[in-house]
Amino acid sequence: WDEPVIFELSTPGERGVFVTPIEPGVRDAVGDVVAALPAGLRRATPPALPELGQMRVLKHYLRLSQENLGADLNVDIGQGTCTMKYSPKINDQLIGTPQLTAMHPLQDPADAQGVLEIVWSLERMLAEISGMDQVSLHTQGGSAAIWANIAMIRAYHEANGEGEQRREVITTIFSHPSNAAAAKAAGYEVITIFPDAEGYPDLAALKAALSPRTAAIMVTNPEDTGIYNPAIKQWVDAAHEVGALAAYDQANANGILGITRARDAGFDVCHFNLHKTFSTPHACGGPGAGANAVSAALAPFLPGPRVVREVAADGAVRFDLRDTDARSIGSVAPFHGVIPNIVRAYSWIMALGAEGLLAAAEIAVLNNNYLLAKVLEIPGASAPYAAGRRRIEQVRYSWQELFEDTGISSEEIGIRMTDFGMHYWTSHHPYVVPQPFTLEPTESYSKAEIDEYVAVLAEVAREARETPEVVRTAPHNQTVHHTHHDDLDDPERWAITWRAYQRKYFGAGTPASAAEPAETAA
Amino acid sequence: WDEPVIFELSTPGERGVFVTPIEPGVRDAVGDVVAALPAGLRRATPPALPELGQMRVLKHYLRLSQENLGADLNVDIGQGTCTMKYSPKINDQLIGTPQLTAMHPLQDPADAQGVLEIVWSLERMLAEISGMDQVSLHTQGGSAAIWANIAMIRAYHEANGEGEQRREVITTIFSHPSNAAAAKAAGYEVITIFPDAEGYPDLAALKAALSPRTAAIMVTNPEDTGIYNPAIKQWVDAAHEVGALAAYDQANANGILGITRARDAGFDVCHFNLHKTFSTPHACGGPGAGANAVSAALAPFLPGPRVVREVAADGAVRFDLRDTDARSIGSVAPFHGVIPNIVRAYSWIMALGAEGLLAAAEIAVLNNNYLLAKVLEIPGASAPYAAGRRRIEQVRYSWQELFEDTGISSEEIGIRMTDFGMHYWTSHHPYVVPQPFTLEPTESYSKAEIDEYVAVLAEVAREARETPEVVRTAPHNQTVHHTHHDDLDDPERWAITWRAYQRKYFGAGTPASAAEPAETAA
Amino acid sequence: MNQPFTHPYLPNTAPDVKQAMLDATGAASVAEFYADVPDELRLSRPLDLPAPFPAEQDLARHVRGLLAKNRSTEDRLSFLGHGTYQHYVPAVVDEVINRSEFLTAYAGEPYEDHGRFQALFQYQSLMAELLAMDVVNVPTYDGYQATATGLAMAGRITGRRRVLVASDVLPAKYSKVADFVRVHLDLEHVPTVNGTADAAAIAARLGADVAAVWFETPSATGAVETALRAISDLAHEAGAIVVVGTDPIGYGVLTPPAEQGADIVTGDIQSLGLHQWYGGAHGGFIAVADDPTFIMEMPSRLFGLATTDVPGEVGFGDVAYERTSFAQREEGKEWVGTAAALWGIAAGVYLALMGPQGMADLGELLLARPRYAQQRLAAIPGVVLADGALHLREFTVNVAGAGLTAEGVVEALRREGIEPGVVVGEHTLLVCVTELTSQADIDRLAASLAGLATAADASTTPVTTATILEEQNALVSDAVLPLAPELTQEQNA
Amino acid sequence: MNQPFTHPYLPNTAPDVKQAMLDATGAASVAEFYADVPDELRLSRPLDLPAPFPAEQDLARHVRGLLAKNRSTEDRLSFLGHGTYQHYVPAVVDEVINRSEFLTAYAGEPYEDHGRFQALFQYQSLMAELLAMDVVNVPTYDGYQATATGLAMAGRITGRRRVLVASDVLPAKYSKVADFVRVHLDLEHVPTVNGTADAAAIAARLGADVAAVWFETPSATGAVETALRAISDLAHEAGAIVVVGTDPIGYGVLTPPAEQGADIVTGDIQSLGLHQWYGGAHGGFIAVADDPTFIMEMPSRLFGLATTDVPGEVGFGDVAYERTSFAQREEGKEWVGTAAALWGIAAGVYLALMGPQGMADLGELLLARPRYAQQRLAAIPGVVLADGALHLREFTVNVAGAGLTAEGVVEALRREGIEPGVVVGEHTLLVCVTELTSQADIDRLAASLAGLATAADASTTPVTTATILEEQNALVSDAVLPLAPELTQEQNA
Repeated sequence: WDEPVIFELSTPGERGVFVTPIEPGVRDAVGDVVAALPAGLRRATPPALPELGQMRVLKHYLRLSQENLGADLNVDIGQGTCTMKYSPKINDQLIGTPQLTAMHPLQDPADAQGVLEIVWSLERMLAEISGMDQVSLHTQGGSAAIWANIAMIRAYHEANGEGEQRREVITTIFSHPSNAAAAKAAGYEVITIFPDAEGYPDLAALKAALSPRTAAIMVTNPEDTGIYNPAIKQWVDAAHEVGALAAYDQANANGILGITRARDAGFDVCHFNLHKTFSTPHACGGPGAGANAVSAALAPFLPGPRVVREVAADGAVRFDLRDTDARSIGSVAPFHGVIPNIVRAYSWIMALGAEGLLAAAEIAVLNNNYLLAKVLEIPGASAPYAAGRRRIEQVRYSWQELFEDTGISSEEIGIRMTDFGMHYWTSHHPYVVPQPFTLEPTESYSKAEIDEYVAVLAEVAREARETPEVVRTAPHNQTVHHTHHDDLDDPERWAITWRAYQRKYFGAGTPASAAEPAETAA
Repeated sequence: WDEPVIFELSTPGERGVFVTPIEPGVRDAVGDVVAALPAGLRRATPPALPELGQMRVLKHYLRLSQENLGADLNVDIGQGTCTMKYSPKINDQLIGTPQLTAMHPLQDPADAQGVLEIVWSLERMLAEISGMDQVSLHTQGGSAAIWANIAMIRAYHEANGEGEQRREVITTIFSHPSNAAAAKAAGYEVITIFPDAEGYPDLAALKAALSPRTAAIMVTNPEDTGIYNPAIKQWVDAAHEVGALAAYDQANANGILGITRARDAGFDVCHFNLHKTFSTPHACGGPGAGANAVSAALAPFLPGPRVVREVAADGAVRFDLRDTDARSIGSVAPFHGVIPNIVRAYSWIMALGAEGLLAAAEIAVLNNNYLLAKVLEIPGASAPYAAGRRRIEQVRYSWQELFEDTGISSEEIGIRMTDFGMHYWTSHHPYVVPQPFTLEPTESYSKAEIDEYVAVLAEVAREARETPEVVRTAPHNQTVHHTHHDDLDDPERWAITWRAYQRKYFGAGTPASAAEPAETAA
Repeated sequence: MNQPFTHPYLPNTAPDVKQAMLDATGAASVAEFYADVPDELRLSRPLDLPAPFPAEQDLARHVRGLLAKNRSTEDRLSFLGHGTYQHYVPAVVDEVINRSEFLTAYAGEPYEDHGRFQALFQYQSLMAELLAMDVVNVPTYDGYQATATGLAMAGRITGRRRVLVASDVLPAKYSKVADFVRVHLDLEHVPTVNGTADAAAIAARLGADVAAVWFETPSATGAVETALRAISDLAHEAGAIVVVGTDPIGYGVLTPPAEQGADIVTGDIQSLGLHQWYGGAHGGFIAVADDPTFIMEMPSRLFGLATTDVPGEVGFGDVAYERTSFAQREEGKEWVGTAAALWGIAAGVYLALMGPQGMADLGELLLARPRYAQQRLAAIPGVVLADGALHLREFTVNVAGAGLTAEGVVEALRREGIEPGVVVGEHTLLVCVTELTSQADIDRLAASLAGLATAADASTTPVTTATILEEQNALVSDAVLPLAPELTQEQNA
Repeated sequence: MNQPFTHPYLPNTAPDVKQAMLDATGAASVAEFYADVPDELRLSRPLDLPAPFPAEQDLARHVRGLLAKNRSTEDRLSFLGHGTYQHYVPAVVDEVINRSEFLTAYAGEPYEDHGRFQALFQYQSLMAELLAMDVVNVPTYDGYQATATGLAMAGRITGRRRVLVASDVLPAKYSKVADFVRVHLDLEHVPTVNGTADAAAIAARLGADVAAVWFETPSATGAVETALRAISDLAHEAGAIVVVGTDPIGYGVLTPPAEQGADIVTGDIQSLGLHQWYGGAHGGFIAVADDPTFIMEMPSRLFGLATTDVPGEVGFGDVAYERTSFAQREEGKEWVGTAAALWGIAAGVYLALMGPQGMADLGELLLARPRYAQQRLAAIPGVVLADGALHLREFTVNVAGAGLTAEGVVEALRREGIEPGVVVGEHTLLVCVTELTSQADIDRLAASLAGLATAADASTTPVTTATILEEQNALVSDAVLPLAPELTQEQNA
């Protein structure tokens, strides 16, 4: 499809959907409420939204959808760190009922027993999976959960009178950048530890950085390299020794479900991404869902409201909502979290059980190590760090050798991959590994699919050596062609909305007829 | 996508979905029921169905879906006679409730009041739209409804003792071929009337064909040419004069809703296609839904069971099911018809009302005449018959002139159209019009979309003159390439199933590894 | 309602566009386009239809309000079968058939609608494996039509008229088939014995004028025909064709008819991934060997695999299109039209998900749980099984001995939220048990029925075994069916 | 359960494949891959989780059984708002966001995920028209976060700490914002007068240390701020930034804040095409002018339009990516991560369907029906409106004069299947009326409440106007909210 921007499809007078009419009885009683608006409060000109018939709106967005490559359609292992696993369709079907979609969060809890039971049960299951005591499901994504982690840590130290003293947070370079960013947003100084010569998190460097000023360590494990930190308990112990808390980013938990648990390593707080490990769909970038799990010591600081289970004298079970006390960090989001994803994650766990979660982890790790063996057979590809060791659920690879040989970058390879219907993520903060690419096959892809993905990687690497122009000028087979992204970093030329584009490129109010900038850019 | 046939994706041991286990209590009570099967009744070798994980099955079919061009995605006006209108998404959403999907047809009618009311109401609305007395919604498609028409006509004449005498059915060449075919299947001789010099149905020819042997005339109006037969009442009157019945194929009713009605022209029986005129989706070729509407005289012959509305003494309304009497043609299909489509059609009418149906018809006719004007501007295109007259809702055009100039056939043009994301139907039984193409824009497409379609037609016509090889070697931009359809008419080479393909091309049981036929084709 | 009238479904009601289009045609008004419609045929008033709901939210509220009056088999405990069955539909099936691309496409060509051709070719192929036959059609309307056409094919191939009906047939199906073929064929029902075909009686009636022997397995009572091979051999000796009507749900464990001598195997696919839809979701299949004699008599479309210009690539298209009424009008075989393609895609997805092991597991369950239900119900004093046949999914019980009528049982149990089965005789109830009917559900039915039997105990006269057997034998010809009384009439015709 | 363990979600549990893959890695067993996990950290037992439902039909029955315990706002007559609203969601919105391609994609690139970039660029653009601002972000989590970030931006831009809170704020939102910004900003609530901002009091508190004046419009009580322009001018004179939290649902008829002086407009998109989802479907927007000073302080992704190698074609990509935490870690602006993209697509589809006329019609309705409800409720003896402000969609009533408490009203009306509103004071109820609340629904509420008032009449002491006004003014600081008591604590901090 060569589908225009929706504003270009507008025809005056077309309607997409009607609003129900105001009843004559209401109109008679209230008069013309718009005319009666106070001066200046009635909008002078209608918003310049497009006008389209319903079928054309549908067609437009269906075509756009076909220009998108969901995990349901491709072998989505090129988006390492993202755990692109299968989101079972039955879970989407189950949540579609009005008994969930049409629930208001302030209804009588007696009318919400089903959803409350699911929230409560998922909290308990995640407590068991992490070894922690209490769980909150309020946040909408992993980074929001990281924020909740640091907000609780901050409140904890303040409650202990150490708020002013502990002003530093320590993380590692292969932990998700939001750990550093959220700590900064919460007012902390951030110290970043780099790996040792072997590629493992550097325990000595950590110990050197720790001090009574340390509020917390915030680390991912396994890191985005797929390397499990064998000294993780020593890390936690070292933090505890200086009175700091240990926060565990479990975004990469997919390979260790049922194998090892956060609390067993001594962590005080951790979070999961339900949209990674627990299969809820990624939705083009959210909503995801975060789960914060904490030890008993941190439980009073959890956000509220809390779902509680009460057993009456006659054995009747009832779920209710309870406010938190003054130590809580309060509200981190509206109401109770991303309910559709909470029900999906609950359903996913209930489809697998303990044995199934363990199998999922083991197959994810098997797939990853199988993939590792295959990728290392491609000339020019390597897996830096921890040479010869196994990895958990993903590997950060490098095309450095291929780049040196051919000048073709990892980003160019990624763009060329799209021509084969494959997704390959080119954003790998931080760029510590040169020419990086990160693959995470999860448990969802068959051997045949993994083989197919590797075959395409190998083919593009071959092209890089034999016909580099083909790679360099990609994409060749997409709905859009090579895009001039340098426009997007220039305030004079960037266009973040259609109206800004019209104004900057064509002069305000002039309709678009070509994509060349006007001489008189505002 | 270059998606294999699903059998090629099989991996032994993979599972797509589990069946619920048989309870231990059941197993204990009944023993091994499979082992206990009588000799010869236990299947010796399992069916060779493929074995795939759930996500791979989903991915396979989603990819196939993207290789299909639904009306939701294209400007589907090239499928003339098919009335490819918008099927509102709200209607799909409304029917998805278990209150409809999980209803069994033999439940207590008291538990089925909603669905019965909808069936009854739709029957009444279609009675009003056609002017007829009674309606049945039992059939699954237009041709099945045609069968019901002729079955009722047959029963009617038999009930009147004229079954043996009336052995002929008269139709026109531009009526749908199923009228001829169903009449033949019902045991009748079929007489086909060709148009007069002007392209109108030939009344004189009809009168010559009518006789006491005539059981019925079965005609479409407007015909597939888009021409409304101005003498339609005279046709019906002439039939009645010889004691024959008049059956009206209203597949092409979309342009005359609220304008003129079957009964007003004297017809005894007619049918609608709910999947054409009343917006239910075409579903790759069904299920559609047929509606048979009849005069009071034919009502006793309608298929059963019938939905009835009863008003109790206290005014309470109740819907119930009633068996038909001995004159009925009996059952024509299981139970009550294609319920999902009945509810969709009901919803569509209720979204529009009388004013909306009339507007739909008028806009469909406006669109068609606008399109006609545009198409006739393309050199090489013509609209045979009824020169200079307006058409109703579609037009059968001809590329004869272009063909004579260039040697490019209508079929080749159609295949080339697909490269532009446009659908264009190449099957136009009967091939009376040379190099035919039939366009029906319905009321659903905007002027801009119609303009776009015509622009592509004009472009391909230009290519036919200037770069005919491009047209002749199309498709150039599809997921599959020029296919050797001559294989499909050769019993030695046709392969109607994967197992037959394996046997014929590779020898039984040998897995496929190439698409060349084996020397030893069975 | 709104002036000028506009609507979200009708983009060109937008006044400016409408006028521009009129101008382009040179017409002053839309009325000009209707010049060929005589004034006397014009409707001079608005259609008399209910006031509409142009706002989608109002429409939704209206229709949801109507449907909310229904109580489904999720609200009731249902043992109803009799042609429409309650099976589990995996979510992936619904996901696929609700894709806009499949739902709203129609008669596309092999190129831009490659997906439809492949999906339906795969449906044919998957069914072919289940049925162990080489040729399966693109679905026709339903199992009724499939069997009717299968018999008509047998008539055309043999040039004979007589059809021996060997099994008990659903009355409505019998009605449809009888009216469909009666110009060409004469149906003769051969009464069943103990639920299944009477081999001796059939042998006695076979002759050179018999076009076909028609089996239903499972039959209208859920009985599996066990003598199919033996009777097929006899039929073939007489030059007759064996036509089977079946539900393919059991062939993960049961030997398919093709391996027992059947020539034309027909049936319904509703069980394979389609919801019940109040009986509104059926599709029919016709399967034959890869033999042009049979194939050329099939009216339906047949999608075939073909090579393309690219080596190794496969494409699809219509096999032997010239058979069809599209090509031949009345000279084609019956007719072909919009039928049930999407349901075929659904059945294909279902079989792909189930795989051989899923179909084996399900087949076993559909033997085991009904057997358990038979045991539980027959343990109730006065309740007996109506026959001793092997049953898949459905069976009949006679409640006369408990002093009950079938109608009475239904009426009483409906008050408890149970649909105990379909009344198929004064004292006979057809009970259906699927993977959605748990052991606990069966136990609940048994307990409720036992309660009724006890209640009825004191006040009734005993019923002899003779009356029970009599009713059983009369099952088909005297069926007391709520919705299909045509049977008597048709069978006597 | 099954031995060896296999599962439909785990294709490589198929035993032969699993072994082949192990062989390819040279590992004897999966355990080898965990060599780096110390034994002391290994879980030596299975996880203690409930028994699962591996068969999809059993899982579906289990989860549906749980959800069937819910009674939704389709089963109850709901006047609940307070941050989550009951609006009609057109079917096309759900169709689009449930497309597998959108639902299951993630962080795709501008090429293979062109559709996502365009859909979100369009969302930004459609919101921009509604808000009359040139820059809108890819959605952040929710309106709480959006406003918190908007205030933090104002702090970073001005280098000041004081924030004047001009309007009544939802307590939970206040809690979130306060905890989020407290390291950087000090919030000061300026009590409202008659439901809206007290211009004089704000003017008195403005100074060179004020980073921002924060408005909510509609406010926590549904009051529309009418003096935004005047106070904005004052704020700007003091060098402060005007930050607005809003719900954009009314801007088909109401003047958007940007045209009244707002610099940073933030809010929630749940009203624009998202179901209520028990409060689980929110997304936040931040809108600013096309000014790098503001844009470079935004943490979220911003999708922009760009030219491509093909003349006339437009492509998309990230604007000023180097701002973000993805690029800069702790040196970025706050952080960016998975937030609410799909909800943004939904809101875009919603606005495209509604168009200018739909939004105008809806805006009018959301003024008219609540006004009608105010009239009906205020006509009940003893029930008074808590303020005289202009209200959109929500308003508060005080029931003290009728001898009732707000909790008492809720408790009594729930017994009739009505959720009459949210308790926001001992005698104050927040009532929400939308396009899904018909005149008849409002009449029903009024009748029920009138019935209660009558019942209470005899047994209560009269309440003076003074107490009513007192409660009204205490609405925010003393809120008796069932779920968000943090407010008091935070505001007093």
